[in-house]
Amino acid sequence: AEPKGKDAEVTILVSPLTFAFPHFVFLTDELKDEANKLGGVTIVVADGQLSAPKQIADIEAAIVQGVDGIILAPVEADALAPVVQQAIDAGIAVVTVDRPVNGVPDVLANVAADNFKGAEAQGEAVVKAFPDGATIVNLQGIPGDKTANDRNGGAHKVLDAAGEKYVFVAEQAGNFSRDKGLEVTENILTGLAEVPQVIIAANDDMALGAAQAVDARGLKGKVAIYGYDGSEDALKAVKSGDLAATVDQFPGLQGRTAVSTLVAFIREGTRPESAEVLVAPVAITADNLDQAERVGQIGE
Amino acid sequence: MSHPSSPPGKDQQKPGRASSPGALPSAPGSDAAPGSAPRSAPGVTAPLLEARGFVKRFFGVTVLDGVSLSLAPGEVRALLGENGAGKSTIINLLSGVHQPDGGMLLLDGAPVRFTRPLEADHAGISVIRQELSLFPDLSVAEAIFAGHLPLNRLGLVDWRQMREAARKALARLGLEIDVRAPVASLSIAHQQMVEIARALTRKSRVVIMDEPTASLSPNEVAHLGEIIAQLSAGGVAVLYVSHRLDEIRAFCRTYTVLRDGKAVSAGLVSETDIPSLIRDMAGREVEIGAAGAARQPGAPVLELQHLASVPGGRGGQRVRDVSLVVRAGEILGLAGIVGAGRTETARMIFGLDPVGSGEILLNGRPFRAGSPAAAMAAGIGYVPEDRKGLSILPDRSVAENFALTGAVPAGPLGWNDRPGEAKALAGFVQRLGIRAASLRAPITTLSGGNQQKVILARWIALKPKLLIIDEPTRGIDVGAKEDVHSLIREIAAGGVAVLLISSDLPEVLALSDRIVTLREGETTSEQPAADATSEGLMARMTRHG
Amino acid sequence: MTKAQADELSRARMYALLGKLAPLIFLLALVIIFASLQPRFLLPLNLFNILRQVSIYGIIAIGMTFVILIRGIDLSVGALVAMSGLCAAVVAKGGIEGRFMLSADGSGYHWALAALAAILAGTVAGLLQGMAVAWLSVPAFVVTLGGMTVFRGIALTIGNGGPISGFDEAFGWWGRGMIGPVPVPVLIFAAVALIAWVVLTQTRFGRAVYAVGSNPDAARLSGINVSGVTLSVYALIGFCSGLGGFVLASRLNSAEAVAGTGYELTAIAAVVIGGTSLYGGTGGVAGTVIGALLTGVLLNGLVILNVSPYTQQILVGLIIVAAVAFDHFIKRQSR
Amino acid sequence: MTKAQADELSRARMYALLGKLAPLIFLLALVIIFASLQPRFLLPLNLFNILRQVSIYGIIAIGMTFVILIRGIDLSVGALVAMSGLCAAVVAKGGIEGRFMLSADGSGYHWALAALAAILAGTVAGLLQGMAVAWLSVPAFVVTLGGMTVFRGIALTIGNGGPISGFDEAFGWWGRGMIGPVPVPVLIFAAVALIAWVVLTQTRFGRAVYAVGSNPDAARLSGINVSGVTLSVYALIGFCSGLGGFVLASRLNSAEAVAGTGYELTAIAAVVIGGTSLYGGTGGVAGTVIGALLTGVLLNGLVILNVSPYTQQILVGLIIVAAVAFDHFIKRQSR
Ligand SMILES: Nc1ncnc2c1ncn2[C@@H]1O[C@H](COP(=O)(O)OP(=O)(O)OP(=O)(O)O)[C@@H](O)[C@H]1O
Ligand SMILES: Nc1ncnc2c1ncn2[C@@H]1O[C@H](COP(=O)(O)OP(=O)(O)OP(=O)(O)O)[C@@H](O)[C@H]1O
Ligand SMILES: [Mg+2]
Ligand SMILES: [Mg+2]
Repeated sequence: AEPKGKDAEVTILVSPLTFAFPHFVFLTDELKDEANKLGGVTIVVADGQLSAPKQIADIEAAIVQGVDGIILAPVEADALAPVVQQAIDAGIAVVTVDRPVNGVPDVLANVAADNFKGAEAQGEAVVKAFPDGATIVNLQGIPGDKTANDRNGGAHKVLDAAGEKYVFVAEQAGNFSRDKGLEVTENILTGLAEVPQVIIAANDDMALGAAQAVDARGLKGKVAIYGYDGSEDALKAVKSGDLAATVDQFPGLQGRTAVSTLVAFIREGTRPESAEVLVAPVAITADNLDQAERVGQIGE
Repeated sequence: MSHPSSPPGKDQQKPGRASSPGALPSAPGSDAAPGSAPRSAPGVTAPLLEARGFVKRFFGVTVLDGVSLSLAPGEVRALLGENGAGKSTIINLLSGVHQPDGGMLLLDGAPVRFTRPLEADHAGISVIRQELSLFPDLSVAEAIFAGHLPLNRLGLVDWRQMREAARKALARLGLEIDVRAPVASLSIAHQQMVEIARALTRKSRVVIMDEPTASLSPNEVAHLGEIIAQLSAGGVAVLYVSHRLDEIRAFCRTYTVLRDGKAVSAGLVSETDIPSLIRDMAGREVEIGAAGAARQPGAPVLELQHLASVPGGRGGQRVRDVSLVVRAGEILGLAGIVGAGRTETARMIFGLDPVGSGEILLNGRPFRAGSPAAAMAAGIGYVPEDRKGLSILPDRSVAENFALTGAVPAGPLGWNDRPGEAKALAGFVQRLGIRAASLRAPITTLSGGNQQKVILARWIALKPKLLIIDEPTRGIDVGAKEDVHSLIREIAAGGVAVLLISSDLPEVLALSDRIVTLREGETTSEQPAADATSEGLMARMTRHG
Repeated sequence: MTKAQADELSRARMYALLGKLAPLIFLLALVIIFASLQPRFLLPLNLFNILRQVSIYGIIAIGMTFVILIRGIDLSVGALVAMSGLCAAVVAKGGIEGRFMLSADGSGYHWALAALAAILAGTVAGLLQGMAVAWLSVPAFVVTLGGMTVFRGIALTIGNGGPISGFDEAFGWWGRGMIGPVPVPVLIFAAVALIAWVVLTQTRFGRAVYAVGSNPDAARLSGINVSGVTLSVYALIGFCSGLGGFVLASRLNSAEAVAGTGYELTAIAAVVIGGTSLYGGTGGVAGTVIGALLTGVLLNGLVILNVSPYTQQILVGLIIVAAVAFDHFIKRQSR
Repeated sequence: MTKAQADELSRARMYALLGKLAPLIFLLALVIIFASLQPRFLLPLNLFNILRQVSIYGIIAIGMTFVILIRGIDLSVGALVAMSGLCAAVVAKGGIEGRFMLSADGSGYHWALAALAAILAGTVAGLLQGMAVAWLSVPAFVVTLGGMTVFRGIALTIGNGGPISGFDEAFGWWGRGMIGPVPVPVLIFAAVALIAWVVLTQTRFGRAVYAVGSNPDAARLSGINVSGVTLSVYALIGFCSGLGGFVLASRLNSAEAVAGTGYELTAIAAVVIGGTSLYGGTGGVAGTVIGALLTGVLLNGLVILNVSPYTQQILVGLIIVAAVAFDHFIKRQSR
C-alpha cells in the first residue's frame, strides 16, 4: 500500500496471546503508551485467550473493519499464517511480537525475544551459580502450551548439555499459576527425600508460589529459585533474595519497537533494516537488577 | 366413631390371622385351572398368560409369596387387594419391569422370561401403569405411539397416519382433543385416558390395567367398560386392577384376591358378592358407609362469589362462574366430570393460579393468597390430586415427607423437632394403618395407597381451618378408604371446614353434608347430601342436566 | 369445539411459534444493533467470516443437541477435538519424526485416511463414554469431566505436548477451501445440521431421543431401548467432535493438544441459547444453528466495534444470559 | 414382622450404610496404594499439605453441595474466587497505585475489612445469579456460565490484568498461619463444613433445601418459599467463594484475575464423588468432605510419585470416573 503520510490517522489491531499473563498486559500497556507518544494512532485490542481460532476470528474481523496495521503475538505459528497472509493481501501491514508466524515472508518485522533462548539464559544462570552440578526441580507451564514447551526445551537443552551432574529430580506442570505452583512444590518437597538445590519455573507466578512453599518449609535460602518474565513481583523477590533470578524478555521494549516500526512503515513507507528485530533475553539476578525493564516499578 | 375394632392399623397388618373366612385354603395354582376360563369359550381354552408361584422380594422383604394366576383369551380378570398387597408388583413381573425371585411365567403354555419391558411388549402384553408414565414434552399423538411410531414408505415417521390413528383411539374413549398438543398441557384425567389409548393402539393380546380409573369420572369409566367388553369379545385377555368394586362387578368375569402377597381367593365374579370380596382383601369385617356423628355447621369459612380463572390460560378458561360456601365443621362435596374446573378452583383458592375475576371470602373477609405459603398462613390446607407430581419428595424418607409442611413447629433457629415429629407421625401410622417397613426409608418404597395416607397426614397434622382435599382416596383400597373417610369426618367434627373434591360419586355422597356440582366451570346446583342421588348429580354434572 | 376454543387454540399456537422464534428474534436484534453501530459488519466478507468461525463448534453443537435432548451433557468435546485432530495429523504425516513411524518409508497418508482416523478416534471415545453412562449409570457430567482430562492427556502423549503441522493441499482444502463464495467448513456444518434435522424430526431414532429425554422411565416401559439410544448419542457426539477435530486441523494447518479448549462450554451455550432445554425432551437442531450464529455474531461484532477485551468478556456473559432469559420469558407468555 | 424379615431388613440397612461409606472406602484404598508405593506419602507433613491444599476448594465445594442438592450448578465459582480475592487485595492495599485510591493517605485497611469486602463481593454476586435463576427462571448452568465470564471480566478490570501482591502479616495469617500443627485454612474448612452439616441435617432451612431438590413443585405446594431457598443457596455459594477468595489471596500473598481457574470443576467433582446426586435431593456435606480429600490425595500422590504430567491427567480422569462408578455400584447392590 502507499504510505499514508506523515501525520495520517492510523488504526492498529493488537492481538496478544492472552491477557491472563501479565507479560502481555505489560507489553500491550507499553505499546499503547508509545502509540500515544507518536500521536494519531488508535489501538484496537483483542484478547487471544490462548486460542488460535479466536485469534483468527479477531484478525478476520479487523480486516473487515479496515485497520491499517496488525501487531500479533500468534498463539500458534502455523495456524495463524493463512490469516496473516490474507491481511497482507488486503493491504494491511503486519508485525509479529514475542514470536513469529511460520512461512509468511511478507510480514514487515518480527520483534521477538525467543522463549527458547530466554530459557537457555535461565539454564545458563543455573550452571553459572552451581558449577559443580545441582539437583533440579522443574515447574512447567500448561501442558501442551507453546510457551511452556519452548521454555522447558531451552532449559533442558542447556542443562542436559552441561552434563550428568545436573539432575532433574522432579518435573511437574504448574500451569503457569501461583496456587498450582505452590501446591505442586509443597508436594514435591515432601515427596523428595533430599531437598533439591534448584527450582526452575517456566514463569514468575509459579516461581513465587514455589518460593512460598520453600519459605513455609523453613528452607528459605537453601533452595535457589529461578523464575521467568521479569515481572514486578519477581524483581522484588530477586531483590529480597527470595528468587535467585528471573529472565527478562523486555516485553515493553518489544511492544514499543513493534508499534514504532509499524507506524513508520504505514505513514512513511520505511522498512526496518532487518525483518528480524531480536531482543536478547537476559537473566536478571541481584547483581544486574538495574537492567530489568520494570525495575522502576519496584521502588527502593 | 365408626371403627369397630380398636386399632385398625395393627389388625390389618397381621397377615396370618386365621379369621379370613372367604379365603381359599392357600390356593396357588387352583385359580389357574382352565375351568375358570370365561363361560363363552367353547370347551377348555388354554391360558394365554400364566404366572405360577411368583415370589418377589424387595430390600429383603417378601412382597409376593407364591402367587399364581392365569389369563385365557377373552378373559377379564379382576385383581383385588389392599394397598401394598402386591398387585402392581405382579404386573411388574408380568411385564418385564422386575424379574421374579421364584416361580415361572408361561406364555401360550411355554415358559418365558422377560428381562426388559421391551420383551413383554413384543410378546403382545401392554400395560396401563398405576403411576402415569407419559412424555410431558411430546405431543399426545406421539406419546400414544412412542416406541411404535408408524413409518411411511421411505422409512421415515408417518406423522399423518399417526395423528389420524391417535385421534381415532381417543375418540373411542369419547375424548376429542388436539393430538398435537403437548401431553403436559392435559389434565391428569386426560393424561390417564391418553395412557389407556396407548395400550389400545398396540393390538395386544393381553392388556393389563392398573387402576386406570383412579382419576376418571363416571362417564369415562363407562366408556372404558365398553372398550373392555370389545377387547374381550375380540379374544384379548384383560387383567383389571381397581379399588372400585362396582367396576369389578360390571367389567370382570373372574377375580383373584391378594392379601399380603398371597392369593387368598379366586373364582367367578358372578358367584361372589362385594362383602365377601372385602372380607377376603382385608381379612376382617369392614363396615362400609358408616355415617359419622351429626355435625353442626358453624360460620362460613370460605365463600366463593362468581369466581373465574384468567381467560386464555392453558387449555382456555377452565373456571367461569363458581359460587359456593363452606362452613366450619361441614364437608362440602364438589362434584363434576373431568375438566369441570374443580382442581383449578382449588388451585386459585390456594394461591397456585391467578384469579381472573370474582371474590374469594375467607372468614367473611376478601382474601387472595399470593402463594401457597400465604394460603397456609391464612389457615388453608390443600391435598392435591397429583400425588407423584405435586406431593411426594421421592428420594426423602417417610418421616421427612410427613414433616414437610412444618406441622410440628421447629425450635429456635429453625432447629427441627425430630422427636415431636416422630411422635405425631406415629399417631397417624396407627390411625390410618400406614404400612411401611421403616419410616426412615424413602417414601417411594411404600405402595401408592400408603403414600396417599402419609400425604393426608401431612396436611391434617397442620390443623388447618379450611382443608381442600382433591381426590382423597385416589388409589386407596376399600379398608383404608374407610379409615380415611372416618378421619375426614372426624376433623370436620372438630370444626374444620372441608372442601371435598372427588370423582367418586359414592364417596361424595357418603362424606358430604352438602354437594355442589360444577359443569364446564360453572356451578349448576347445590343441595343437601341427604337429598342427592347419583343419577341426579350426574344429570347436573353433564350437559343433559 | 366451540369457536372461542378454536380461537384460543390458534392463539396458543401462535404463541408457541413465537416461543420457537425467540432465539431468532434475539439474533436479528443483535445483528441490527451491530450493523447500525458499524455498517462494515454487514459486508458479505464479514458474514462469511462469521459463518466460517462458527462452523467448527457448530458441528459439535449439533452433536451436543442430541446429548442435551436426552438430558445428558458432554464436557469432553474440546479434548476430543484435540485428540482426534492429532490422530488425523499423525496419519497425514505418516508418524512423528524421531518418535514413531506409521509408514515404512516415512511418507504420509491420504487425507481421507487421516479424516477417517480422526472420526474413528472421536467415535470410539464417545462410545466408551456412552458405555459408562448407559451401563455403569455414572452421571454424564462425571464421565465426560473425566473424559475431558483423559483425552487431553492422550492428546499430550500423542504429540508429546507439541504441535504437528504442515499438511498437503488436499488436506487443507477441508478447512480453508471454498466452493464458489462459500467456505468448505460452512458447507460441512450445513450438511451435518441438515442430516441431524432429518434424523431428529423424521426417524424413529430421532423421536426415541426425544422420548428418552422427556421421560426415561416411560421410554423404557414403552419398549424403547434406552441404553441403546444413550450409547448411540454419545457415539454421535464423538463422531461430530472427530469431524470437528479434522476440520480444525485442516483449517489451522496444524494440530496440537491444547486445541479446542473451552469448546464444550461454547457448544453447550449454543444449544441452550437455541432453546433446547437442559432438562431434556424439548428443542432441536434449528435452534442450535441459531444459537451458534448468535455466539459467533457476538464475538465478531464486539471486536469490530473495538470493545475493550475485559469489557467484551463482561458483555458476552450478560448477553448470553439475556438471550436465554428472553427465550424463557417468551415461552412463559405462551403458557 | 418375622425374624427372617427382620434379618433381611438389617441386611438391607447394612448395605445402605455401605452405600454411604463407598466414597470413604475408595479414599482409603487410594491412600493405601499411594502409601505402599511411596512411604513418604504418609508423613504428617504431607497429610497436612493435602489438607491445606484441599481446604480452599473444599470450602467452595461445601457451598456447591447446597447448590447441587437443589438441582442447581455453579460454574462461576472460580471467577468469583478471583474477583473477590482482588476486592480483598484492593481494600488491603487501600487502592491500586497509579489507578485509583480508596484511602485519602494511600494507606491500606485492616484485614478484617479486606475479608469483609471479599465476602460481600462474593455474596452479592451469588445473590444476583440466584435472582436470575429464581426469578427469570434461566437455567443455572447458563446463568453461571455467563457469570463465569462476567466476573472474570470484572476481575481483569479491577487488577488491569496484573496481580496485586504483598499484604501485611495479619492478612497472611489466614492463609499461611498455623494453630498448633494445624494450618488455619484447614480449620476454616472444618468450621464451614461443620456448620453446613448442622444446617443441612438439623434445621428447617436444610430440610427445605432437600425438599426443593427432591420435588420443587411439592415443596412449593407445602408452603416452602422455593425462590427464597434458591436465592439463599446461590448467595451462600457466593459467600463460600468470597471466603475462599480471601483465604487464597492470603495464602498466595497475592491476588490476580486468573486465580481459581478450574475450581468450579474440581468443586463439582468433589461433591459428586462424595455421593451427592446431580439430580438433587440426596447427598450431603460429609460426602463432599471425603470427595474433596479424595481429589486432594489423588493430585498429591501422583506428584509425589513423580508421574509425568501427561499421564497424570489420564489417571486423574479415570480414577474420578472409577470412584463415582464404584459408589453407584455399591448403592445399586443395596437395592
Ligand atoms: N421398588 C420397590 N422397592 C421396595 N419396595 C417396593 C417396591 N415396589 C413395591 N414395593 C413394596 O411392595 C409391596 C407391594 O407393593 P405394590 O405396589 O405391588 O402394591 P399394590 O397392591 O399395587 O398397592 P396399591 O393398591 O397401593 O397400588 C409394598 O409393601 C411396597 O412397599
Ligand atoms: N396452571 C396449572 N399448572 C399445572 N397444572 C394445572 C394448572 N391448571 C390446571 N392444572 C391441572 O390440570 C387439571 C385440570 O383441572 P380442572 O380443574 O380443569 O379439572 P378438574 O375438574 O379438576 O378435573 P379432574 O380433576 O377430574 O381432572 C388438573 O389436574 C390440574 O392439576
Ligand atoms: Mg399398585
Ligand atoms: Mg381435579
